[in-house]
Amino acid sequence: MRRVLPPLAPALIALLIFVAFPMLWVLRTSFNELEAGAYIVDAMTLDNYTRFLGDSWYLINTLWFSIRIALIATLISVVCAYPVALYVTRTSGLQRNILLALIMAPLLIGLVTLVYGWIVIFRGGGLLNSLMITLRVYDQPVRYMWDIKGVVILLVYIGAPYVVLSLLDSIERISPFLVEAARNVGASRWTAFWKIVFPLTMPGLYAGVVIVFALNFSAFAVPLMIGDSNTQMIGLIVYREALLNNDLPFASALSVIMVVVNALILMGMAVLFGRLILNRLEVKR
Amino acid sequence: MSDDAIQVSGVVKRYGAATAVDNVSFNVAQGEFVSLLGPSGCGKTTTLRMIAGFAEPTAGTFRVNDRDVTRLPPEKRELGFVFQNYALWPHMTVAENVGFGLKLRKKSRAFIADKIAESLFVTGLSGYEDRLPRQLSGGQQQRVALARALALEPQVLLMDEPLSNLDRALRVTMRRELKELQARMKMTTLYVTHDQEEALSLSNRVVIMNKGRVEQIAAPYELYENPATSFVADFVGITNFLEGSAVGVDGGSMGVRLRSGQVLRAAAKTAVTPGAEVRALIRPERVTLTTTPIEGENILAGQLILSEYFGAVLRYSVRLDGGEILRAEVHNFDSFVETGAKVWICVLPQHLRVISQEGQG
Amino acid sequence: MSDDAIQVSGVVKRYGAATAVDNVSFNVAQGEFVSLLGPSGCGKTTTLRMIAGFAEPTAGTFRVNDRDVTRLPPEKRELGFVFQNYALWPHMTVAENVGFGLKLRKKSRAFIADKIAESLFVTGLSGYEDRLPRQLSGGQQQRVALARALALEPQVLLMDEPLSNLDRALRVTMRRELKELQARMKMTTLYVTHDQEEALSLSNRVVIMNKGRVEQIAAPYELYENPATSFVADFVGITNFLEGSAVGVDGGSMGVRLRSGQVLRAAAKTAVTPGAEVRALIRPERVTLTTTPIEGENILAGQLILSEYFGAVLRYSVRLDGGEILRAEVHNFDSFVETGAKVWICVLPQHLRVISQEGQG
Amino acid sequence: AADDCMLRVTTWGGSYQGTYESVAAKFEEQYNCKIEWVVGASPDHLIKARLGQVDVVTNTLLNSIAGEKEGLWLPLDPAKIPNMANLYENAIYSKNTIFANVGDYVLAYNSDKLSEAPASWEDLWKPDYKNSVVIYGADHIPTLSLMVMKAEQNGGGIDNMEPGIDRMAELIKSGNLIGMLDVESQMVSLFETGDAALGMLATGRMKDLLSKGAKNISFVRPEEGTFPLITSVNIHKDATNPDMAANFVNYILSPEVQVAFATRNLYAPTVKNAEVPEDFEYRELLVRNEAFGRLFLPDQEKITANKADWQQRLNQKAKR
Amino acid sequence: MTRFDFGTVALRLITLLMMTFLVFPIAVTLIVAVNPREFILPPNGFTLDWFKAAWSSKTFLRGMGVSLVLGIAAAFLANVLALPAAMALVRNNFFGKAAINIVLMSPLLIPTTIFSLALYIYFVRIGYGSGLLPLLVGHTVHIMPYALRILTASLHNLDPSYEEAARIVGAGRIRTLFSVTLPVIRTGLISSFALCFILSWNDFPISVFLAPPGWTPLPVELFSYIKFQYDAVAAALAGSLILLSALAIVIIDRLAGLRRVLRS
Ligand SMILES: Nc1ncnc2c1ncn2[C@@H]1O[C@H](COP(=O)(O)OP(=O)(O)OP(=O)(O)O)[C@@H](O)[C@H]1O
Ligand SMILES: Nc1ncnc2c1ncn2[C@@H]1O[C@H](COP(=O)(O)OP(=O)(O)OP(=O)(O)O)[C@@H](O)[C@H]1O
Ligand SMILES: [Mg+2]
Ligand SMILES: [Mg+2]
Repeated sequence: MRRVLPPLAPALIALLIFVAFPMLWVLRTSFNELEAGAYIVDAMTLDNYTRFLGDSWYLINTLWFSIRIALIATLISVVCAYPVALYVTRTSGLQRNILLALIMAPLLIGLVTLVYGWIVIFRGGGLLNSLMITLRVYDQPVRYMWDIKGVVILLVYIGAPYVVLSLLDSIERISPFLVEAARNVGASRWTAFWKIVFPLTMPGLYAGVVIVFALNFSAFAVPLMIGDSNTQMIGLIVYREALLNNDLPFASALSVIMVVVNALILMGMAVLFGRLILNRLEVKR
Repeated sequence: MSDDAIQVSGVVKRYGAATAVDNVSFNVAQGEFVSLLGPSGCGKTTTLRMIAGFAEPTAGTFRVNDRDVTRLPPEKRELGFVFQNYALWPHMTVAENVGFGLKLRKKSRAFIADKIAESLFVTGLSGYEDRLPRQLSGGQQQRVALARALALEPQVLLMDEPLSNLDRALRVTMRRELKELQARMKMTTLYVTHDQEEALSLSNRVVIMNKGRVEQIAAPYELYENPATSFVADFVGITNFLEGSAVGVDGGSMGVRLRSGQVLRAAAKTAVTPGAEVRALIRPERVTLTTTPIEGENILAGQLILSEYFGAVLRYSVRLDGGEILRAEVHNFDSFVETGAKVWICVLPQHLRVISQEGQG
Repeated sequence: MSDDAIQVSGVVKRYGAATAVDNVSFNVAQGEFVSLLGPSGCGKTTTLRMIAGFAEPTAGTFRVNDRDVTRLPPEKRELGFVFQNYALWPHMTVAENVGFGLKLRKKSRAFIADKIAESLFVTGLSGYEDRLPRQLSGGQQQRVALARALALEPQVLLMDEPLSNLDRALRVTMRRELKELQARMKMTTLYVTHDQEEALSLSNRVVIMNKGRVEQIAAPYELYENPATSFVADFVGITNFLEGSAVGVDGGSMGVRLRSGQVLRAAAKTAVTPGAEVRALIRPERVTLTTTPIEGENILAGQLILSEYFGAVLRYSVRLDGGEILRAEVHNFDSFVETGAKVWICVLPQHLRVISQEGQG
Repeated sequence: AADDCMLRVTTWGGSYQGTYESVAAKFEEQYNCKIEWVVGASPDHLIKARLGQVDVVTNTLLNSIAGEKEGLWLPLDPAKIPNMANLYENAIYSKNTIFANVGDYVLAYNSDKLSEAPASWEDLWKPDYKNSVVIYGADHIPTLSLMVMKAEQNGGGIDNMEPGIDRMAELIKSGNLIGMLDVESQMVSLFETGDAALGMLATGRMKDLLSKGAKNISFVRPEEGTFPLITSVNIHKDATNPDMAANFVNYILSPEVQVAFATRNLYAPTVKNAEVPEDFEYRELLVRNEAFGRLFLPDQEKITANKADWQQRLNQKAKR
Repeated sequence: MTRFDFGTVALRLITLLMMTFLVFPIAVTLIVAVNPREFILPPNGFTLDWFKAAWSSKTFLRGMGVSLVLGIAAAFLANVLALPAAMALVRNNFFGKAAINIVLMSPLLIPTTIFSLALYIYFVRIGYGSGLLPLLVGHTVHIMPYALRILTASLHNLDPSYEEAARIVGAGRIRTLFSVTLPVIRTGLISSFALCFILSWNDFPISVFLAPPGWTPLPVELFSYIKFQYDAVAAALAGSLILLSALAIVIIDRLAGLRRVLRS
C-alpha cells in the first residue's frame, strides 16, 4: 500500500472531487419526483426505478437492446480493426503516419459532418444499394440509415479507430522470436497468429474492448441521428429524458441503472480477460 | 542424392552494408553431430536462423534431407530449434510451452502428457509444469527451451547455445542426455556453442567460423592437434605461439630458431622451406615445468609471472628469457610455484607443431 | 563498523509457498572478489537482485559500505549490475546504453565520449556504437551489458553470469580485464557464474549455494581441496565418491574399506570413528591410469567403459571390479586407451579425502 | 462602459445566431452593453436558465412553459418593453412568455415524384409513398402536434391520445418513413438526393432547399393547417440587469429585427408593424394572414406534461 | 519478400477495405466541399468558395482553436493522471485492486449527458459555474479512464528489467520514467494521447454544459450550425481539417527525418 497509494492518489482524488460528488447528486435526484412533466420536486420515491424496471419495453427494448447492440458493434469493431492494426505495425515512417491519420480522420472531422457522406452511401438509391443490386446480392434497396443496421455500422465506424489505437503497442512489442519459435514447432502463420500473437495482444484488445463497449453502451448521438423508433438505445433515452423532456429524476435513475449494469459488464470482462490471459501476463512484484 | 541431412551451400547474409555470413558452405551427414564454433558475432546464430527459415539468405541455398528448403516457410522444414534467447511463450506454462508442438501434431492427450513429463524429467524440470516462464530462473528457462525442442523428437535439431546458462554439473548431465537421445533417435544435430570443451566432446565434426566465414571443418582431434590456421589453433584451446624461422629441415624433423637464437626441435608435420618465417605452436598442457634447473634439447628458461588456480588445473604464465610469454598448465599438482621464481620448461619435439607465419594465419 | 563492502544477513525470499532464498548470510570485504556458485535455480539471481534493490526480501537485511540499504531504492545503492538477461534499453544505441549512467552523473561530453569508447574497446565492441541492441548478436549484447556497468566504474559491482554467452577466448580476455579493473579500482565484486573455472580463478572467496541455502563459503583452493559437504565436492569439479567404512584410524592416516572389501589408505584429515560409514573422495585428475598391471597399496583394477575427448583433456570412465564407476582425467596424453580394455588405477593416499556419509552430505 | 454591462442571451448556433449577431451591434452601441451569446441546443437553454447562467432566454415554447412552471422567469413589463404593444394577440403566451418570431412546418414534396400536389397531412400515410416520407422525431413539436391532430380527427383529443398514437404507429409500421429525424439538415439532404418525396419541413429549411436551386421541391400548407415553430423569449428571474434585459426584448420586437429574422431565417414577424419587403424572394414561405390563423397549436402544457408518456406508448405500439 | 505470402496479401486487402470504409464518407464530404452547388452529389463544378467561407467564419476558427487547445491540455492532464495509476495497478497486487480499478473507470460508466449535467450543476453549486476550469476538468476527468486502459495495456508488455537497469545506473524514478519507460512504451503513449485528444475534440455533451462563453469548442458550434442548415461550409471545414492534419504529418515526418540526420 505504501508503494501503491501515492501514484494512485492524484487520479483517485480527481475522481472523488469531480465524479463522486456529482454522482451523489445524480443518485439523490433519482429519488425525486417530476410533477406535471417539468417541475422537479424533492422526494424520496422509488417510482423512477420501478417505472424502468417494471416495464418490459424499457428492459428489453432499451436496456437489453443497448447491451446487445453495444456488444455486437464492439465485436465487429474488433474484427474489423484488428487486421488494420496488424498492418499498421508492419509499416513505418511516413506510410504509417498517413495510415494512422486516415484511421483517425473520421473522428477528427466528427460524426455530425460525416453523416451526410453516409447518406450518400446508404440511402435507398445510394451507392451501397446500387452496388449490391448490381452485384445481385439482393434486388430491392435495403434500408440502412434510420435503422438498426445504420446504427451498428456507424458505431463500428466510430469504434474501429479506437480499437486500432488500443492495439498498436501490444502488437508492436511482441518479440518476433516468439512467432518464429511457434513456426518452428510446426505452427502455420495462422496458428502462430492465433496461439501466440493473439493472446499476447490481449492487454491491448482488452483496452479496446472496454473503451469501445463503454462508448457504444452509452451512445446517444448515433441512435439520435441514424436511428429510428426501433433503436432506442438507453443512452438516447437518458439524453431525451434529461434534456428534451426535462425529466431529470427519471434520467438520473436511468443513469444509476446504467452505471450498475456497465460496471457489472466491465467487471465481467475483467474477469473473463483476466482468466483468459491477462493474469498470466501481469508483471507482479 | 546424398547422405547429408543438412547442406548449406554458398550462403551469404547481409544486413545493409555489413556482411554477417559470407559464403558459408558445409554439410551435416545423417545422424551426425556437428558443432558450429566461433567468436561472438561471427555469424553462428545468423546461419542457424537461416537454416530454420527465420531469415532469408541474401544468396545461397539450404537443403534438408535432400529437399531444397530455401524458400520453404519454417513450419514446413521440420527442424527442431533451440533459441539462444529461449523465446519461451510468456503466456503459456512450462507444460504448455513444451506441449504446444505436440498439440499441433494432433497427438493424443495421454501421449502429449507423457512426452511433456519425459522432456521435463530429462531437463530436470519435473515439478515446474505449471510455472510461467517469468517465474523461472535463467537456467530453468533455458532448459524449458531445450525441453520444448526435445519433446518433438525432431529428425534434425538445431541448437543455439542451449546450455550457456547452466552450471557445469547440469551441463554434463544435459550433454549426456543429448548424446544418448541423438544416438537413440539417429538425430542429426547442428550445435552452436561457445564452449569448446562441449564442442570437442560432443561432436563428430566441428565447423569453425570467423567473421562470417568458415575457417576449418574437421573432427575434434584433428582440429585440436592439427589446426589449419593460427586462428583455429588459438581459438580451440589455448595455444602458445613462438615466432621464428625454420632451420635444418630433414626427414621427420626440423628446427625453429627463436628470436633469442635458441633452436627448438620439432617432429615436422608441415612442409616448410628452410629460412621461412614460422610459428611454433605449443599447447600449455603439453609442457613440463620445473623449478629445478634442467639442461638439454628443447628446454626453455624463464620467470613465473602469474599463476591462476582453476581447481583441477593450475595455469602458469612464464616470461621466457627471450621475452615471449608462454603459458603452461599443470594438473595433479601438490604445491604452487611462487610468482617471480625462475622456472624451466621442457617441450617434447612431438608436441611442437610448426605452421608458416603468413598463409594460413 | 566493519570492513565489509557488502553484508547480507539472514535473507529470505519467498514466492508464494516456494522459498527461493532461505536464510542466506555472507559478507564481501572491501575490494574482494566473491563468486556465487550453485546449480541452476538455487537462488543466485534472486539474491543479487535483492542486494541491488529490485526485489524486496521477505526477511533479512543488506548493508552496503556499512549503510543499511534494505529499504533504499536501487538508484541510491550505488552499485553496478550486469543482468543475466542483459536488459539493454531497446530504444538506445550501444553508445547511448553505455553512456546513459554517465549522462546522469552530469559528466562532460568529452568525458562521456571517452568513457564510452574505452568501455566498448575493452569489451571488443568498438565500431558498434550506433547499432541498436536488436542488431547485435547474443554475445555482443551481453558485452554491451557489461560495458554499461563498467563505464560507471562502480565501487561495488554485481554481475549475473556476465560472460555466459561469450566464447572462451573472449571470456578469458574479459576475465583478465575484469581482474585488472578490479585491482586498479579496488572494486568490490560479487559475481554469479555457473562456470566454476571462472569462479575459482577469479575469486578471493566463493559462496556455494544450493536450494536457496549457503553450503560453504571458502577460498577457491580450500573449497576444491576441502569441500565441506559432498554436494560441494561434487559441484566444484567432478569428484568420484567411493562408499565404504572407516578402518584403522591412526594418527595421520586411516583406511576406507570399500564394498569389495579392498582397503584404501588415506592421509586422514577428518575425524571419523572407526566403523563409521564414510565416502572416499577422489578427484579424477589425481589418479594415474595404466594399461599395464601394477600391484601395491591403493591400486584399483577395472575396465574402461567410456572415453571422452576434450582437447587438452581425456576423460575416462572406468567400472571398478567392485562395481563402482570411477572417472579419471588424463592430460598430456599421446594415445587413447581402447574402450573395454582392462586398466589399473592408482590413487596416492594424500589425494584421498574422507567424509562421513550422512552429516555433511 | 461596455465592460460593466454584459447581457447573456441564449441562442441556437448557426444561422439563428448569425442573424442575432448581425443586428446586435446596433443594440450594443445604443445601450453601451455587450451581448454574450450562450450558444447551445434547446435543452441546454433551460438547464442554463435553471442554474441562473443567463439573462435573456431565447427558447422553444415547450422550454418556456417548463421554466414557467419552475418559476424561472420574470414577468415581462409592457412599460419597459413598449414594443409589446405591437404584438399580435396570440403572440403573447403568458405574462412571462411572448413569441419572438414564428416559423411553420409545411408539407414539402418532390414535384418530379408526385404527379399532383398533396393537399393534406393524410397524404403521408398513402401507400404510394413507400420509403419516401420524412417526418421529425417524436420529440419534436411538429410530430407531436401531428399526433394530436390525428387524435382529434379520429375521435380523440389531447386528453385521449390513443387514436392519434395508433395512427402514428401505423405510419411508422407502414414502411413509408425513411426516418423520423432529429437533425433537420438531414431532411434537406434527403429532399436534395430525391430520396424523400414527401414530408414535413420547416420553412427555414424549405428556403435552404429553394435557394440551393432545387427546382423540383415545392411545398403546400395543408388545409388542416400547419404547425408553428415558435421562438419564445423570457427574462430570467435572476437576470443581473433586468432593465437591460427588457431593453433587449424590446429590441427583438422592433420591426428591424423582426424583418431581419423574416428575411434571413424565414421566421415570420409577431408584431404588426413589421413590413416584409415586397420583393423578398421567399415571401410566400412566411406564414401570414389566413395561414397564420390556421396554425395548429395544441395545448402546450399538456404536451409538455404528457409527451414522454406518448412517446413511450408510441414506441411500444410501433415495435416491429 | 520474394515469396508469395497469402497472409500478407489478405491483410493488405482487409486493410484496404477497412480504409475504404473509413475514408469514403470523407471523400464524399470533400467532393461536397468543392462543389459549387450545395447539393451533396453529383458534383457540377469546382469552387473554393466554401473553403473561403469556412476560413472567414470567426466562430469556426475560434471553435477550432478552442478545441485544439482544450484537447491537448485535457489529453495531457489525463495521461499525467493515468500514468502513475496505471503503473501502480499493473505492477502491484493488493487488496481492493479490482475495486480501485472500477472506481478509476467510473467516468466511463456514466452516460456522458448525465455526467456532464451533474458536473455542471456541481460546479455551479461550488461557485465555479463559469470560467475555463469546469470545461478542462470535465474533459480531463472524462477521458482519463481511456488513457488508463491504454497505458495499462502498454505497461503490461513492458519488461521491468529495463527500468531496473536504469535505476541501478543511478536514474531516479522520474528520470527512469522519462528516459526509459516512456520511450519504450512510446507507441502506447502516442496512442493514448491521440485517443484522448480525439475524444475531447469530438466531445459534445460536456462542452455544451461546461464551456464558458467565448470558449465554445468546435463540435458545439458545428452541431448548432449543422442542425438546421447543411451547406458545404461544414464540409469545407472538414476538408480543412484533413489538409491541416496532412500538413502536420508531413512536418512531423520531416522533423523525425531531421532528427535522424542530426543524430548520425
Ligand atoms: N517470480 C517467481 N515466482 C516463483 N518462483 C520464482 C520466481 N522467480 C524465481 N523463482 C524461483 O526461485 C528460484 C531461484 O531463482 P533464481 O533466478 O534466483 O535462480 P538462479 O540461481 O539465478 O538460477 P540460474 O542459474 O538458473 O539463473 C528458482 O527455483 C525459480 O524457479
Ligand atoms: N539485424 C541486424 N542488423 C545488423 N547487423 C546484425 C543484425 N543481426 C545480427 N547482426 C550482426 O551480424 C553478425 C553475426 O551475428 P550472429 O548473431 O549470427 O552472431 P553469433 O555468431 O551468433 O554471435 P554470438 O556468439 O555472440 O551469439 C554480428 O556481428 C551482428 O552484429
Ligand atoms: Mg548467437
Ligand atoms: Mg540466475
